[in-house]
Amino acid sequence: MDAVVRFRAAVCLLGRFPALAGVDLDVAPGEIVLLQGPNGAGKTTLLRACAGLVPVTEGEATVLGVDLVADRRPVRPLVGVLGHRTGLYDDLSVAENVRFWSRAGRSRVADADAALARLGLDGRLADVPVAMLSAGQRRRTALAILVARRPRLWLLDEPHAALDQDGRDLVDRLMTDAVGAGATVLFASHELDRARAVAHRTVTVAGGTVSGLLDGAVAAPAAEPAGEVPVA
Amino acid sequence: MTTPSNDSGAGLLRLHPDGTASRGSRILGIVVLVGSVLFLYVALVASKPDESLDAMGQLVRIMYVHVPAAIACYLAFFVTAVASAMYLWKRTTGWDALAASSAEIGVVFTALTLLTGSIWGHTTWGTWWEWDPRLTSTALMFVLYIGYLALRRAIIDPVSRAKQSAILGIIAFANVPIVHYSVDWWRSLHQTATVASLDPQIDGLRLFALFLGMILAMLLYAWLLLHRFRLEFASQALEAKGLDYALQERRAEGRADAAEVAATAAPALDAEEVR
Amino acid sequence: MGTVLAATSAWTYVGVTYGATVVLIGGYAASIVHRGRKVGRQLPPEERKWS
Amino acid sequence: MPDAPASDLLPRESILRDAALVMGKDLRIERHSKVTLGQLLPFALLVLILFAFALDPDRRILEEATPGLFWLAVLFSMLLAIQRAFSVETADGVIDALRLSDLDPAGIFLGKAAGIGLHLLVLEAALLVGVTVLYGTTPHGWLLLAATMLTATAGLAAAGSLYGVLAAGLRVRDTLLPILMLPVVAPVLIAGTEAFTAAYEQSSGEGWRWCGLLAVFAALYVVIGIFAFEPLLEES
Repeated sequence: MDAVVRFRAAVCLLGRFPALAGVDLDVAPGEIVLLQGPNGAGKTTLLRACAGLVPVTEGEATVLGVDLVADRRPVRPLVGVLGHRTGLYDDLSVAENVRFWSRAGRSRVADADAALARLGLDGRLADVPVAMLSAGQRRRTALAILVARRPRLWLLDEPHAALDQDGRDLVDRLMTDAVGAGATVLFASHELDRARAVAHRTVTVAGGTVSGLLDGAVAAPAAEPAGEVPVA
Repeated sequence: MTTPSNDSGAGLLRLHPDGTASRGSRILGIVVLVGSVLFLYVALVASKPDESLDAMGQLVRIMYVHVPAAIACYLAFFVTAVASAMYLWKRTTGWDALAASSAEIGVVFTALTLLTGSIWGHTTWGTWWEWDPRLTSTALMFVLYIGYLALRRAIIDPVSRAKQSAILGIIAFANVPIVHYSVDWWRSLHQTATVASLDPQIDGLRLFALFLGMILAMLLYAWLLLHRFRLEFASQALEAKGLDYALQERRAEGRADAAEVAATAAPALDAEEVR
Repeated sequence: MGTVLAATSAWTYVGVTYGATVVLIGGYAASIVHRGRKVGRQLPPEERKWS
Repeated sequence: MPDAPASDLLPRESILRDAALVMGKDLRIERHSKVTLGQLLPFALLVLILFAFALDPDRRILEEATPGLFWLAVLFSMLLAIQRAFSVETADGVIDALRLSDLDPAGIFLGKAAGIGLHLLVLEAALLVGVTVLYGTTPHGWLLLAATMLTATAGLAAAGSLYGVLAAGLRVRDTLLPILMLPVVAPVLIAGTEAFTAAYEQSSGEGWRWCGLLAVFAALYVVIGIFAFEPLLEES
């Protein structure tokens, strides 16, 4: 089975800022890969690029067999994204949010209810409006939506943030269970010791560039910048 | 591409090195200037005032500017709509720059139409504004396209800006006939026949003046578009140029980060082996 | 007397109209050319497609 | 294997199912937050009262201008309803979730438009009572009134949903939306006012021709919206 994620010298622009300035990355099926690097290095943009939310303007980028440069939209239903922003409706309750986003994502209602139970949200919390939840509970709700979606590729941006101790253990279990069931996980984290414990491989993101190829894979020739002296 | 040989030709053809002028635009500019002089002569001097039934006298000369300006702004917004459609199809920045330039020129011509229409209203109805259907729908169009320009200013990402303003450029133009039709119909209910009688009897030199005004407006629009397009194209190129520079800077920053991470990561890796 | 007054006021209207036209269009044209030079100066010649 | 990747996703059903899902979500948000009933409705009635201050409450003027004032109040309430409808979608990364979901953008457009349309109809019903009570007018020609309200609301909701998503992602959306929308919906104000005047004065079939114009306007914007919504959602 070829790589789930295959980036070669990929460039992504946020407005006019080249958030990703040359990414070489492979992620094999069933892997849990950790992205580490300073703030602003491009970890979030890389995850969003894999989810087809950010256009890849140069280089090659294929996720789950979908060529993101040509048309990035078909990859979206196949991935599950957990970002800093939870994508929840503040006025709806936890259960209503999970049920709406599950039906919007074409997953079954049974999976939604199972996910709620799995994340410990099926009790008193189910009918609490999301606006009144703590950051940790909001993240659990977002995780429940992701779990209900049963995506083939998990894209998690600092999944441990705002969670308490058993919340973090739960995230690690979810990741290993998902991979055990055939999914693949790519996540960014700053809690390096915990993250390394669960990750199969660590890749460094620095200044929008990544070199995370599996041994044996060939990196694309580094795209030399035009070498033009910038006009003052 | 040979750099322009600046010293050739008469002084008139010497082009400013950095400007957006070119041989073509300079010639067109000269044609427009000569045309303007001719137009002013015919419109103000040669043509007779209107002595028909409800004679407007000299005031008919205002029409020689008002009507061409109105036509020019419709042309400008039509070009914006076509360029927007072409951008959505071809996705090249040239079409986006053309749409933006034509819209801005259209807004200027619309302002001129409203201004001359208002002066015209004051001479005949004594008020600075009259709910004449053409004037009213022009005013609505004016606000809508100012909104178009505001939308362009509000979006930073060049690709997103181009795509969203292209869609608005088409929808806005699709609205012009609707607004026009409903305003005409609205005023025809209330305003009896005052508007119809006001179109002065235009013939002879007066017709020629109006005709010359229209031609001149088209040429002027073309000349303005030529320069405004090049300005837009150049400033977008400048934005993109900053991009290559930012890309180099980003990669340099990347190398620095990688070195720093490698330095800190070394001890942590050893710890991992130990476990 | 009335017609003379009317005639002069008619000519003032016409004068104001044409004056406003020249000022508006002329001012706009000047601003475009000026901005064009300012931006053109920052762009190396080969980038400019028109000259 | 409960977590096996869902290769067997439910098939993508019709656009209308997605529209119903989105509208249901909007109505449920309204049920929880009560913004339309609790804030927009009082605002609409307040506008009627302010008109009375502005137009000197000797009933002759207010009575004559009732159709126009009614639709003016609807227009201002529409702007608030659209801004509310899309501020819900631009909060906390919801737009990304919408893109990631398998909802058909045309379905999202129709769902949002239907939601806005329903809210507008509620506001219009309240305003009709308002003008009747406050301005002492008695509505006639109920069929024409109802037809006008339905077609005009469809047009306003479709155009509102389209311009709402166009302005959604922008920092200046609150100030940009009015100048983009009001010139566009001016024909709805004209047609609505004329049709209502014909209904109130029980005059000839003139009102039905204006209703026809409203229907054309609504149809045009539903079609434009279905095609233009996806690229706009993508870029907002």
